[in-house]
Amino acid sequence: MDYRCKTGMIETTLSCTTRKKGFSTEIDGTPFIVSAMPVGEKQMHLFINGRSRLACVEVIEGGKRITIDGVPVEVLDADRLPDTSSAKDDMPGDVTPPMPSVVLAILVSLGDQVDKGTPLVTVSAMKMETTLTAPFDARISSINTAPGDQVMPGEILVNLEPITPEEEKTGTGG
Amino acid sequence: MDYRCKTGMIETTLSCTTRKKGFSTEIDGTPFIVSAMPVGEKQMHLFINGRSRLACVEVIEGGKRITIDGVPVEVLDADRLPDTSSAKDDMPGDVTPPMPSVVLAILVSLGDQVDKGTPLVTVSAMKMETTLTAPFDARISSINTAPGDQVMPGEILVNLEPITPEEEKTGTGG
Amino acid sequence: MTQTIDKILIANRGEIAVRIMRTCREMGIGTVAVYSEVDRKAAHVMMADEAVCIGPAEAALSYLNMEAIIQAARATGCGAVHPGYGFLAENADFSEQCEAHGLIFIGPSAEVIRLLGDKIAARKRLSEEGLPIIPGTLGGENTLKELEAATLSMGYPVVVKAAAGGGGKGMRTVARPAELEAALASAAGEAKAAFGNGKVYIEKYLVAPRHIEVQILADTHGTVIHLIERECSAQRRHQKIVEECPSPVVDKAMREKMGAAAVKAAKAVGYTNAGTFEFLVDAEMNFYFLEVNTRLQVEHPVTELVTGVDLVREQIRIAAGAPLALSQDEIIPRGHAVECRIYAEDPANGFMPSPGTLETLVEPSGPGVRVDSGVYEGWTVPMEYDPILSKIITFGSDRKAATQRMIQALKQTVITGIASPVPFLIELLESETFEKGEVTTDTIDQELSDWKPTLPLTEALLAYVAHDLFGQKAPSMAGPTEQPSPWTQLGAFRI
Amino acid sequence: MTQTIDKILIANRGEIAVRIMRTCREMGIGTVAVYSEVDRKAAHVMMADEAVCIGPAEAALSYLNMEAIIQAARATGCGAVHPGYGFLAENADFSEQCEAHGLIFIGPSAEVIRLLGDKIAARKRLSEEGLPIIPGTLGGENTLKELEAATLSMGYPVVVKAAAGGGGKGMRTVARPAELEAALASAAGEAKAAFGNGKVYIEKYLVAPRHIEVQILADTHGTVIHLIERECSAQRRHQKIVEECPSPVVDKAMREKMGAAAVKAAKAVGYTNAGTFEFLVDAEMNFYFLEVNTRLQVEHPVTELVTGVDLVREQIRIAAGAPLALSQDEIIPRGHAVECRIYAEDPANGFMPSPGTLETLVEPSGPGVRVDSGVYEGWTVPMEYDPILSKIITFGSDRKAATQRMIQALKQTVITGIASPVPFLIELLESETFEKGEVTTDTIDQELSDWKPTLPLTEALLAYVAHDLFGQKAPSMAGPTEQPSPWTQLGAFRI
Repeated sequence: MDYRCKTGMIETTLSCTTRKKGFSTEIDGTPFIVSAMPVGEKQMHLFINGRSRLACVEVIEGGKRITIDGVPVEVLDADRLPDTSSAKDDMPGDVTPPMPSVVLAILVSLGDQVDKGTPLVTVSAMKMETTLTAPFDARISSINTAPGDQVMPGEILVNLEPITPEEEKTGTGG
Repeated sequence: MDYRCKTGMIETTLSCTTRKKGFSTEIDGTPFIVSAMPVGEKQMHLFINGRSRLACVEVIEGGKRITIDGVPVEVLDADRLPDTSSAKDDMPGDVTPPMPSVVLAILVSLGDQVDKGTPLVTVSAMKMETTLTAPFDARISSINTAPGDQVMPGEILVNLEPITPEEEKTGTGG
Repeated sequence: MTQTIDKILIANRGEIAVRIMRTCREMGIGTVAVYSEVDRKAAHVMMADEAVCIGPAEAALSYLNMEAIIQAARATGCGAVHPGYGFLAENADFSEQCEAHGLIFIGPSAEVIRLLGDKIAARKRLSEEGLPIIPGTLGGENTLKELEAATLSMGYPVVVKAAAGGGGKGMRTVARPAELEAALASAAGEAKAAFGNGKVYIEKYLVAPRHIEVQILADTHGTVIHLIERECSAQRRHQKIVEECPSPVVDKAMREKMGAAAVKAAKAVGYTNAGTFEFLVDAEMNFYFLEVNTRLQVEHPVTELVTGVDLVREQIRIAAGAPLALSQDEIIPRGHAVECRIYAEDPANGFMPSPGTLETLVEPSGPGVRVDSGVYEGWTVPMEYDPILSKIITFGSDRKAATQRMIQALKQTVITGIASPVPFLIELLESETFEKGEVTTDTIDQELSDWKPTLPLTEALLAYVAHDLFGQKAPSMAGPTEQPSPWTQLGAFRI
Repeated sequence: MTQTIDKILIANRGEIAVRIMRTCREMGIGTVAVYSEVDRKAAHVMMADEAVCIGPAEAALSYLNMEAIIQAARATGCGAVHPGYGFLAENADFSEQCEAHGLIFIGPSAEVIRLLGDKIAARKRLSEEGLPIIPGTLGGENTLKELEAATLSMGYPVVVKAAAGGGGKGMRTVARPAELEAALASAAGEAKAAFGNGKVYIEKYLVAPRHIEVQILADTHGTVIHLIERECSAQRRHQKIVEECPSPVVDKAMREKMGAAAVKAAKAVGYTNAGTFEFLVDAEMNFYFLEVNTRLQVEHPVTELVTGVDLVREQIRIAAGAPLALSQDEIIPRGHAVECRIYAEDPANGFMPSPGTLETLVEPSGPGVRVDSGVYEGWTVPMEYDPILSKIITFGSDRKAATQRMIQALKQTVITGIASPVPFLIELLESETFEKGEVTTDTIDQELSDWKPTLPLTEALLAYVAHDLFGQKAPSMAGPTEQPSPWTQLGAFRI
């Protein structure tokens, strides 16, 4: 049985042979023999090459969320994912704020040239004030908000034009 | 709305008037105003006449099991119960052992007259030995088991004939 | 002289196996669980680094199967075996077998276990070391007639006890000479089933005594210290159910006297590792030696909370040959601790075991509340073993604070699917008898044998209706939440 | 002189409200919760004996609404108000209002709160009492020019702080004179939003200092003691995240010196109830007074575990007029305690708050593990308040044991649905920097700002497949179990 899984940017294919109460497979050349038992509602107990392991498993959209030793990992079913990353634009800047916030101050003006790390906008969310900084050297190409605005997930507050164009295709996050 | 509930031998009818996020009713002449919120999967938070109360509620066959302050109570829906106590014979002796046991010794003989508290049979269950005693003054009318027997829930080990017949209809347990 | 212990096999199950593994893990020591076929999903298996199935459910074929356990320890490369309590914990042969196979047995030597494990021999030997003992038989009597004569000279009531006993098994109180023969047979039978040894002895039965015991630690360099006493008088059927540290009736002078007596006796027999000297104390505060438990006790947490010592850590250090880290002067008790044992049992029906599935399990938490648990919601308690589920232990600055904390902890607890002593324990701890520290070993069996729970009927009825009207779960936040995006990019940069 | 407190209103929410209520309940004192409309199902409401809704979600209209809170206290017949931390805890007007309405405010007098709450006045006054202070402005400077001049004389970097501050709010580090104006405005704005007071002051920024603080208790009879120090150097964005007691670098002499300085200053200003003197400590172990927190601290549990004192119990006793139960000599620290704060926040993204629904919550337990929690599985963390969920606190016989226990406790924890710092905390506590006790207030922001979790990818992939193949829940023991029948009737008597 083959599983094509995606964890973050990494895709892994596991060819698995089922055995009594378990399966065997290989990851990056290392063989694994696994036996498994569901425990309670959300937990799986595994023996991985004889090592005892407890995993909390939750079914989420497109895959499962697995927590081991306090660290959660989302493992998605690559076969059930949309073909390309159409859902999100992979550009580092083009992301959605995760929660509603209030804009407190705009610290730059249209056309300003800013260094990486320059404060751009101050917002307040969950009683905490934070300053958003430029993720790279850039020129401010537009400002789409003003102090006092309630901004929602999806809204773009400031558009930046990079100053060093060779950086355009690199980077997976600031 | 009327609820007919059974807790143990006691049947209570509650006439309830629903209110915003709650209801009002009366039990034994005492009025109650209750507001309620489900919390998590199995819990209800109540304000009962303004007192905060947390109850764990599980749906069980024929009713609900409610745990408050560490003490579980089974509340059954009297309307859903069989009309009379047909499921179980109410006689104090006529009950079912809750778990398989092994008979170790029979301490009486057929026809013996025994006082209340006299040891009758020694059994072992869950690694622990216990002696069963007579719940009232009685005569041994039959012995249906022998040492070494595996006895199961439902089996009657010893039949007793009461010596004082006026006790016949009293008692709700030993 | 000190050996390194890298990996320990825990030859036990349930809460004690989990508790031992926690300390191993904190010490960076690998853990190997053993389990029977019905315990594949037991908590101790999930807690371990590795686990080995050692046989079918029946304890004789699994948790008492020395060969399988030693084989598992060797196959997994363990350097030591911790026996916990019960099962093989006080089995001298097992200790011997472990050592013969190059495994450190975390406990006293086989010789010491053998001497103290025979309660008759131990009584005799330790009375020679100055420990006061209760009048009783010392092993010379062979016929029923001789035993009857002995009991008549000590006076009824008497108690029949298993020589290889422990945990209240193989124990019978006898009120009249006519009952002696049946009691001897019954106790011997239970003892044989429980310990594989049907030898019994007889002691005068002290009326309403207290059970007070002294925890000791002894290293392999001849140093022995005591970690003050515990009181375990709250018992049903000779089995402890509530324990506390310190005892509410032991003062400093008596503490020192009992502690010194235990330390002296331990030194005399060459005791090593952790152990407990049990005493009965009569109304005049005379104490009589009962027995030595040559292992960790169920109730060890109350001592840990009051002395600040991790007894399992010390056991492992001692087994590795390290000298004791603390001197007697450094054992300074502080505050008060209470433990309640939570068994699958029904206190309204003679504390009958109540196996089954834990349908709901909510364990208490918060300041001063410790739970040593070996189960989880959904776990089916097997019928084959001791029905202990967990222990709740509370600490407070004084006895009242610790007791109040325990009452609240018990009230937070939800255990359904099986009967539990929680409702009983709440009432016991709220009773005036407990509050005054007047519980004796007879209190529960004699005064509370007819106990039935006081049910919160009115509130339950109201909760029933409330659940019917408003219990529909609000639709859960449908679907998974989005992964949060980087905060520094809240301002959505577009290039 | 002692008053009886029968019922207390807890003017707070979340874990601290729950924690205070636990002690009240143990003391037999009734509890009244207040809650905002979004908190109807909050843990603190469920824990209380009574609860009163005091307004909508916005804190200004509920948890900061003095009138509504005092009205609730009076309507429910409370004799006292415990403010917890945050919200109105350091609001002198609230203390005054409570007293004016015949309610005991569990904290210092309004005068003391007012004096110490103005950080500028407190610095001035306490430096006169001999507390060493960091060079900075003392309130005489009014114009930007004057402030700039002052900063230049103390030397950059400097830090702008809110006079009414606390919890890291209204605080800005300034590296260059050019940034001063913006920092002043931004800090003032945040301070005004958080405390209703935009007054700020400037101090020289100590490079990589330690944050060490001294817990004190002062009764109304003039007795003041200290409960040794806590170290809280592990901070992100000037907010503590890991605390410990004692400090790994404070020796006995320094402990006594800092303790004596705090006690002297507290006496000088007529301090009563619990309080904390915060200090910054430089690399040469010089300590400088930072501020006094005139309330219970988030991190108070580490002190409780090491000293054995229940600080909330002492607060209530002091408020009732009782003299301190313990003398300075009786405060004997034992062992080591570590606390980790668990916030709804994402450490991989600048510790951004991460509100949402707790889809799964598994909290750790076991020996030496304390969890002070204000949430439960299924609870939706509101956006309106400080996103603290709970605190995990571990105790061990030494720093290493406590740290190891914390690492294991964190690894047992499951928090999903929202981001949590658990993976970050595990790595921080496992780091050599923490192990060596070398964390300063700059460590996290400067060395770990790029931290990303190390994901257990291989094991997660295997668990994914395992769950797919074997994750079908075994059919649960269908239907309810039968009520166990009476044990004494196992032998089914028929009449």
